[in-house]
Amino acid sequence: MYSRKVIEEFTDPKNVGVIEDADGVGETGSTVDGDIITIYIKVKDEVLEDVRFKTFGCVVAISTSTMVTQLAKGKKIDEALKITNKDVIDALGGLPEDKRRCSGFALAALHKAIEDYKERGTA
Amino acid sequence: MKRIYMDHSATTEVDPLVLDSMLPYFTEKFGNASSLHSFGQEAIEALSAARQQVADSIGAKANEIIFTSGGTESDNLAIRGVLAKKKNDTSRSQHIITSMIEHPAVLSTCSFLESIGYEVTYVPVDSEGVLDLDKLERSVRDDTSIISIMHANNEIGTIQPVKDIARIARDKDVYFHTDAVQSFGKIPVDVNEMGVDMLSISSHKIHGPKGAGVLYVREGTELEPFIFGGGHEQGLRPGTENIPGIVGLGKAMSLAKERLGHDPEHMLRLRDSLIDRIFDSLDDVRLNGHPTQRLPNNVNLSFRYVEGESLLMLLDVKGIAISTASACSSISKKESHVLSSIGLNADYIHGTIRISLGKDNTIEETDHVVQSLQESVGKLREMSAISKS
Amino acid sequence: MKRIYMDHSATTEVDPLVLDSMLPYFTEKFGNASSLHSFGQEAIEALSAARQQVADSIGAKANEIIFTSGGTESDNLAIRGVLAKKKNDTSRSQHIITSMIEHPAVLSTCSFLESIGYEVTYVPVDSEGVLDLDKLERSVRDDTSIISIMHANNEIGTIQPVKDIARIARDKDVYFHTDAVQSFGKIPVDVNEMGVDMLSISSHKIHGPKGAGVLYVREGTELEPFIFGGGHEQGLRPGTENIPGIVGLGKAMSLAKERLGHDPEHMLRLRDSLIDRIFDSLDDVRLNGHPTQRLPNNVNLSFRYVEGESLLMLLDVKGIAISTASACSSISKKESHVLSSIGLNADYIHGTIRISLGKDNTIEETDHVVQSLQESVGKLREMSAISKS
Ligand SMILES: Cc1ncc(COP(=O)(O)O)c(C=O)c1O
Ligand SMILES: Cc1ncc(COP(=O)(O)O)c(C=O)c1O
Ligand code: FES
Ligand code: FES
Repeated sequence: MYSRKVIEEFTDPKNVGVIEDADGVGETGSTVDGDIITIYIKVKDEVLEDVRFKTFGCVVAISTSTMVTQLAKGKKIDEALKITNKDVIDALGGLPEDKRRCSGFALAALHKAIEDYKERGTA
Repeated sequence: MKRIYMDHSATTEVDPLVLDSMLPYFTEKFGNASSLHSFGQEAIEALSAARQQVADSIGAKANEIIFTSGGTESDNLAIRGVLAKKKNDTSRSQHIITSMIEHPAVLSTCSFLESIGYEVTYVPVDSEGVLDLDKLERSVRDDTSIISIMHANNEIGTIQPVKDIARIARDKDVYFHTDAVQSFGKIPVDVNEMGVDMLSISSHKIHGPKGAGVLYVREGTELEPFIFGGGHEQGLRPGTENIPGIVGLGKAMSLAKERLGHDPEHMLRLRDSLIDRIFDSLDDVRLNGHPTQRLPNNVNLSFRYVEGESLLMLLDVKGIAISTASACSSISKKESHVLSSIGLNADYIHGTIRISLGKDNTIEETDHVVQSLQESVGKLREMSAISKS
Repeated sequence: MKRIYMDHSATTEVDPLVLDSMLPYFTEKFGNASSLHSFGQEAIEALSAARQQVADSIGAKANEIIFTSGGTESDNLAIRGVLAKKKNDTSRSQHIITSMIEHPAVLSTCSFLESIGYEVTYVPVDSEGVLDLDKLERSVRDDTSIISIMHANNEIGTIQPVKDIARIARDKDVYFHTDAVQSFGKIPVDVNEMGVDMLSISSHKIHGPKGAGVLYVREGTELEPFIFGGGHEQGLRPGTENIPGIVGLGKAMSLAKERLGHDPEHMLRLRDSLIDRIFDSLDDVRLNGHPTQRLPNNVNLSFRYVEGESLLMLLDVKGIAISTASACSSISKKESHVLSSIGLNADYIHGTIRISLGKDNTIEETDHVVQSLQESVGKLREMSAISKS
């Protein structure tokens, strides 16, 4: 049901953790749905120098979280914002149809983290 | 990698003795039991022998055994069969009583019946999954046709007080059906001891082949079929009989009955040792279901800060097969109706797994499971956005 | 005594290749297709592969295949599924059209539907069993939901003009279901060529295992289940899938499709030679059904002054297995509704037998059958109180 790549990323996730002095933090989901994803970013010269995640959720929630951090890390903010849900799914070698709904949460958390960073800048 | 299967409530391996008993009926004795010639007679003999085996293993008579395609069909036939028979007796046909924690085979049947005008009372259970007998008794009405309450729950393993339910049903002159799909082979199932009018069994849950099931129907219980065709199975289940499947089912039930003095005890030891060691090695764990009034092979645990499917997959990678809620619902990530019925908090519900033991599981396998659980839960909790800091 | 089996319309021997394909799914790959772990994935893969095999052998798409427990259930699901879906659209739900010579799986379903308020038109057939297309066309009403006409008859082997029926159904915007239980593997069955919306197949009639069947449902055809439970088979057929049975069914259909260029021709040669030689050796015989528009394996004969069951038993003693009317009705000695529908006289009806050939029958076996028939019919006629003096 899950691609080999999904299982690989899920069992050996990269960029797990909290950035204590993060420049932006984004969270999606709720305990009621059973999925919470938090993404932390560290920004230098408009580049995502570090991206980390903490996720409570299913296989899709965890594997998309780690994939989003990997795709975003090292990218400029405006490039990172261009990452699409399809990019994430493709990088994971596809996701089961009935699980696609969950696949957007991690990307949404990244967007929120970037928003948070921008708000802090203007504050 | 040697795999460890601990999902016996989802389905079981066919016993080699069962498969052996079936083999002649695919290629040598392949007749249709409706045929008058010698091939047909061989099929009839096999059918009768299996019927007797099934009857003997639940204390019934051979003519009280109806063969079906599985547990789902048996549940449908029991409930709808009674209602169909009473459909012209409007004073006794409008109301059905069941519990909130039944299998979808019963619950979906009930919602269908509601959609066509019947009324259904879903009796609640307590926090350990035991039916509220008072509420049950008070919910019986003059127009109640049937009470359908499972013998043991497929998710949390809680065993219901069926004898008390049977007494209430008998007092009020209402039919009582029980779904014994999970209990048969694990605890004693005797239709007269239990006092039930109808009882469902599924072959593939007890080391028999998939595609066969039983509905026990007490003599005198009036039913109508809900599938129509030729007049097989006393007119209650048309269609050419699945002889190899039925032969396998008969053999599987005989074996399970014979081994009742041994297998459940073995599973119980594994179960309690598993539970003890998991509680010793991990915090924030909950055992769902009744502590003692539970199936000897059921371990249902909630791990806080962990999501069930993720835990299942990490264990799968280590070669361990368990389930999240019931196998039926694990594809759609809908919250388990059983876990919400026992009032479990959402943060526990999502972290629930079911380990269901089989007669061939070993203590070494449980060692491996305890260790893998410790590792996997630890790993997921480290990753979790909501673990305690 | 070497036995000769010529009752392939009742049931067939499982092909050794089919049994081989099934065996791993009893004991090694025994998972439940709803489980997320590796055992479950093996089951899902087997299920998908079988679904593709089935689809390929009737020119359908995989998502148009619903697995059932057999032909009876497929017929029930087709007719009742359509009606259940349309139940709120009263303008299009009151009327069903079928023929007078359908299998009990269709006819009993229709009488049940009549008992709950639906109207059914039973279109007659001519003396060779061919449907009256004019009458069919004229019987379509505004509130007709479904036409269910079998592809080939199980007793007399007559093949219906399904393409013409499909054209009428399409013109009138009514669903068309056909029971292809007897035709698949004997004549080409392609759902698009035929233009059907639904089509039933039964595994055990085509050298597959008992306990499995198919309902083909054309994409866009709206159905509701009539058995309730977990959401298996696109919500149309709940219950743990019978994986070994389904794998065997897939293999059996693939094999039958592959051999379509060979097996039917062989059976046809045996059939015609049998018919010719029986007519040469016995008087007062009738061939029932259409002379050419008939299944290549069906020989339905009436012997005057002879009673069918007696003839069957005399042949059985000689090791030859045939049937009287259809296997389904041979236990109850009710007059065949098919034979009365073609207008056969009572003195012929009672002396009717069906010989249904299989791919492995040989010309030597037919020699033996011709000779045995001659002896047995002769013997019974000598005994008969009503033979011509
Ligand atoms: C309690 C209970 N009832 C009914 C069923 C349905 O049985 P089957 O899968 O044989 O249709 C199951 C298994 O899924 C079950 O656990
Ligand atoms: C034409 C026809 N339809 C349906 C059936 C029923 O199939 P099954 O025995 O698999 O339920 C049969 C066989 O008995 C048949 O010959
Ligand atoms: S993120 Fe919700 S089910 Fe996966
Ligand atoms: S004498 Fe036997 S059926 Fe009538």
